[in-house]
Amino acid sequence: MPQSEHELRLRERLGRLKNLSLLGGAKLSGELERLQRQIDRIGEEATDEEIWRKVELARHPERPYTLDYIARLVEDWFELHGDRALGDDGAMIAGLGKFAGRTIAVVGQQKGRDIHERQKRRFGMPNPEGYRKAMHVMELADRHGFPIVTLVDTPGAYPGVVAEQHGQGAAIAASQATMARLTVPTVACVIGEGGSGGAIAIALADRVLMQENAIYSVISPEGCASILWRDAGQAKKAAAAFRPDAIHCLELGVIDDVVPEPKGGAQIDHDMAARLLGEALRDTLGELDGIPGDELRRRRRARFRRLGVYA
Amino acid sequence: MPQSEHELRLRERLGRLKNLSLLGGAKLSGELERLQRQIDRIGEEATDEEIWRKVELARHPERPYTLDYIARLVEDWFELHGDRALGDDGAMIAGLGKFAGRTIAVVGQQKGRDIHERQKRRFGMPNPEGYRKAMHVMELADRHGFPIVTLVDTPGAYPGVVAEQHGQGAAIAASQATMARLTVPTVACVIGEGGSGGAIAIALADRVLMQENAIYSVISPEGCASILWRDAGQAKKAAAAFRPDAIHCLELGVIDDVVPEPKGGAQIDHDMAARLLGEALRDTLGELDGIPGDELRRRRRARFRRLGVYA
Amino acid sequence: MAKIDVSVETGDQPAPPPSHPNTCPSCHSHYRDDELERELWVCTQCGHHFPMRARPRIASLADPGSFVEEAADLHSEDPLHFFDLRPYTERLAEAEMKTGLADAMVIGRAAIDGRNTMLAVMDFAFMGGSMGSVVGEKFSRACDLAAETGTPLISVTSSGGARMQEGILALMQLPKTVAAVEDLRDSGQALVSVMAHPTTGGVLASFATLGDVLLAEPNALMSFAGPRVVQEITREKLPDDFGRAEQNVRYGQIDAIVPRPQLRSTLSRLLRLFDAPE
Amino acid sequence: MAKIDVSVETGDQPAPPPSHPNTCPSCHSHYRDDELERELWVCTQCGHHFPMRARPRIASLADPGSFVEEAADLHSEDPLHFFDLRPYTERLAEAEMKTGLADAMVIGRAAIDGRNTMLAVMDFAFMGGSMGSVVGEKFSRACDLAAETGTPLISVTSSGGARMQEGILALMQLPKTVAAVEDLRDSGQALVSVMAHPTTGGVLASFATLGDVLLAEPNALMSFAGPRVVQEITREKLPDDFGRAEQNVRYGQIDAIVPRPQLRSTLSRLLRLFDAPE
Ligand SMILES: [Zn+2]
Ligand SMILES: [Zn+2]
Repeated sequence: MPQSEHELRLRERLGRLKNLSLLGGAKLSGELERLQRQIDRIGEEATDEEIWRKVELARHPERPYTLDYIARLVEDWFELHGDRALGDDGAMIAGLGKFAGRTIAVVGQQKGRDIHERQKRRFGMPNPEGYRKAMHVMELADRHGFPIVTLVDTPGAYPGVVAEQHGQGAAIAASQATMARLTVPTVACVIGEGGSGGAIAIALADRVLMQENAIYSVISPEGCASILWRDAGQAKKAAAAFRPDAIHCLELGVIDDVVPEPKGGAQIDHDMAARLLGEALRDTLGELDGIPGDELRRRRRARFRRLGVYA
Repeated sequence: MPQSEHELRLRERLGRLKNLSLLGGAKLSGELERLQRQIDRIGEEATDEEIWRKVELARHPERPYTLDYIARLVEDWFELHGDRALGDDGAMIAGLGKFAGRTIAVVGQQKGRDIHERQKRRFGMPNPEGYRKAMHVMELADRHGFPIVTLVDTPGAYPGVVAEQHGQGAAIAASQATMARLTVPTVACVIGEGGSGGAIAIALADRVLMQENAIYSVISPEGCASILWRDAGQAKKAAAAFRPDAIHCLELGVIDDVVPEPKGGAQIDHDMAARLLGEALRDTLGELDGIPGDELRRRRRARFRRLGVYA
Repeated sequence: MAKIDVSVETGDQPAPPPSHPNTCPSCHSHYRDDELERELWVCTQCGHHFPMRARPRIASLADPGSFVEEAADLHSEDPLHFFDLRPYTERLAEAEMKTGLADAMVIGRAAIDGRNTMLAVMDFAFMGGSMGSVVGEKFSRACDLAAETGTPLISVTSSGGARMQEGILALMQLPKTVAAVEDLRDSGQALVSVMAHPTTGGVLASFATLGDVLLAEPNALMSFAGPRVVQEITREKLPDDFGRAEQNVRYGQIDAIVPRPQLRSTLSRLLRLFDAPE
Repeated sequence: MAKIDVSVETGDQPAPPPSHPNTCPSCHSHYRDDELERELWVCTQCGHHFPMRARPRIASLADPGSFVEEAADLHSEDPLHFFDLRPYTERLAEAEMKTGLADAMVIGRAAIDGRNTMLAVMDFAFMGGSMGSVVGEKFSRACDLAAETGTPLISVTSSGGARMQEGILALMQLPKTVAAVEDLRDSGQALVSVMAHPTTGGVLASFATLGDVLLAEPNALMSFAGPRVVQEITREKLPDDFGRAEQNVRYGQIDAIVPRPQLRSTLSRLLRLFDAPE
């Protein structure tokens, strides 16, 4: 594996920051550390087995979900409901709360834990109403200057007849467009499955993080396998081919940092997983403090417009 | 009837403009004429019989509807469809076209002429989808700097079970709010029935006009009568009590000008009715030319915030 | 084509009154005045929310002694010289006598758990909470005061719709209050809307649904057109919870239903979230 | 939980190909190549729209001699060293040989009836019109060129979705093209989106549905998830016109269906309305 372009960019930024470090305080040295950590991680390429293990962990039924993190990290949580048109989608959570001393909005897909809740949450697969609720709350946050944290955890948008009739594709596009217009700091973190369009709909953020054992992909391994080899059982082979793990996403510049999990995975210790996520979110939001809204927006768009490999 | 406050304001403005008239060109003398016409009209209070005749004319089945005016006044008409969520409401028309040499958006309720079309158009009573389509097109026009003309012709918003479920009240509020935010010139004209919330949803404009035989009211005469006297047959009496005619609306400052119709009513000569409406719209849009967008918005809100009588 | 779309109430009562106003229409429990008052007019047996007048509502929400009323003296005029069975002026005078209020809305500054806010509270007992010029003007001023003092605005609505007796000027209170909300919004301040039974017609179709957060009391009717009108026009059988808060939650129209005993703490939390000044 | 949501095409054909590509799958009329070309690949018997390649599409829309291609040389790399049944690089080379195109989108300046515009036209014959880095980059450049030259952008899409072989970078073309549309929008220029059969998955869920005006060709499939996936997951019987342009019109998702013979004049009218420079 050749040194990636993203790694080159990181090294260059590291070099620049090191020259500045005599001037900078704690915040700058924190960023130096983070960059060094990223570069180190890019070296650690995962084996096929490790990748598959991450797919399993990302989908682990005991893995903390959006509301588990909210319960541990957000004070004065007030959930908002409804798309103001059609319904209230249980697969998408949106609301306001206090985090690190200020009001933020949190938006994220929500999987269900028991059978009843799984149906209500549609396994974390939102309908257009869910994306429209997300947009509504993000616009509310934007008006009031509240930073936005999105937690991505979905196999994908719900592939239903009614979902299509109500404009699933357009809702996913509109949600991204809404995020591209925001003037408040935004941080997305993939906390489980970052499944395709259903995930990116709420992940066009200033910074994109991924938990250590989360996955982020254009298609599920099973979906990929059933197209390529006409056999969903070849999912492991497919996952190895497109590597949905965090290190690979970091290497490609798709994400900005990897959030550590408790040893063995987030499902083992929800409290510690939340603490680690909370630290990462606080630090990342801190980096965005003080940047004017239109500059945030400019950089956010530029960040995504850089992605791709061509000659 | 004492001289109304609105009349006083008009007279004051007339006085001011007359002092300026040595400087002004054709545009200013046009406005002088218009103001004088308004003041003259306020004198002509309609009798109860005349008011009822206007109610009948406003609802005349041969009266020109929104699309009749568009066909006669707008070139390169391109109708836009759909609320991007649920449906396309035939009771609300929205689209782009060329008027007086520039692109404008036209939004208006549409009644049906034959039985089939009446059902499709729901007698000009929009569902929430209709108001959402209107908002969508008004926002599009705002982005592109296109002035907006709205043509109001509805007995009211559709009172249906599904309409309520999909947020009829909220859609009417949101449509007004959208208009209160626009930064392009907006002119509304009541061309038939200006029925209550269903009408005001698209009438929060910089200038509000009414055709000579249009009506504009908080409640239909029949609705009023059935509440007050438990007898819808008393509609004529109710109309006399709250006077929904254009002169009365002008006197109260609710509208800014009365648009003349062919003698006997617009139904007698669609072409001439359209020509007269076209002239009024062109002149009124002309008055708004060159006013910066945020100033337009400020004045528009102030215009509506003045309305009401209290001590 | 006879139809009513901003439903308009002319009577002074929410509906056919129950045998006794202190008897729960839902479970028929009977209460003494002081019992009901203590329980915020909520039936302790079944949770039914009785109508709550504006002043007790304010007392139940604001920190003791914090409420300072504004624009209390605004009175309606009679621009149409409106006369139905009785002159409008007579109806106004009677409503004032009965309620001790000059019109159907009370506005003022208040604090909730030490955080400053503006309140705009409607009273259904004043001509069915109908919105005429005074309600429109008071609500607009509440928006401006909130913007000037840098506090959120909390509105509590209870209204049959626009006040027919003021004719087209009553309709104009819709765009007027909408414009006021937009000015408030541009100032960066929040509007929290609490919809009590009933919030219908022109109030629902203007400021009440434009809040940053939309709350409702349990079972509150929140329809634009009244059930009777919808039934007459469509000839459809109406669902049992037609237009009720519960239906509105299900269809994504509002954020939450908040039972009255939890309203104060909910608003307190929202004031913290919207950074209302202490 | 096996599911696909950005439907991804790896083959080169829209579906099981008909017995002969010039036989109408709807009414079985058969055509010579030159007949089809003359009729813009529309069946004169039944109106069926055959797939239309990017270059003939451009020729059918642009004034003769007006088209100037941009970024023709952009080629995909193989960031994942992706290998399924065959290496991605081999698939790319084959697609290029077959289509004469470097990737699934052609962009450039053009004029329609004398008015300047940018065009971004997809070609389904290139790996199912799938969107990888090159399509994303070309579309983004088309947005910038439209903004710089002060002209609208017309996109004509035909795509099975994101290009799986580019993995997560293919998914990133969704936010990339969305960001480009937003930059275009801020410049004040219009995007007119024409969706030809099929416009699905990641292209539908990004730039294609963000146009100021949304047009579709008759019977074009415009679903986010493919019919097969929806069927498998929901076990529902799909409506006959599932995801088709006609359904999308009925549900308010698009402005109009425009048969191919009227497309040029429709776009010409829209360029006049959006004041495209002459
Ligand atoms: Zn009870
Ligand atoms: Zn055919």
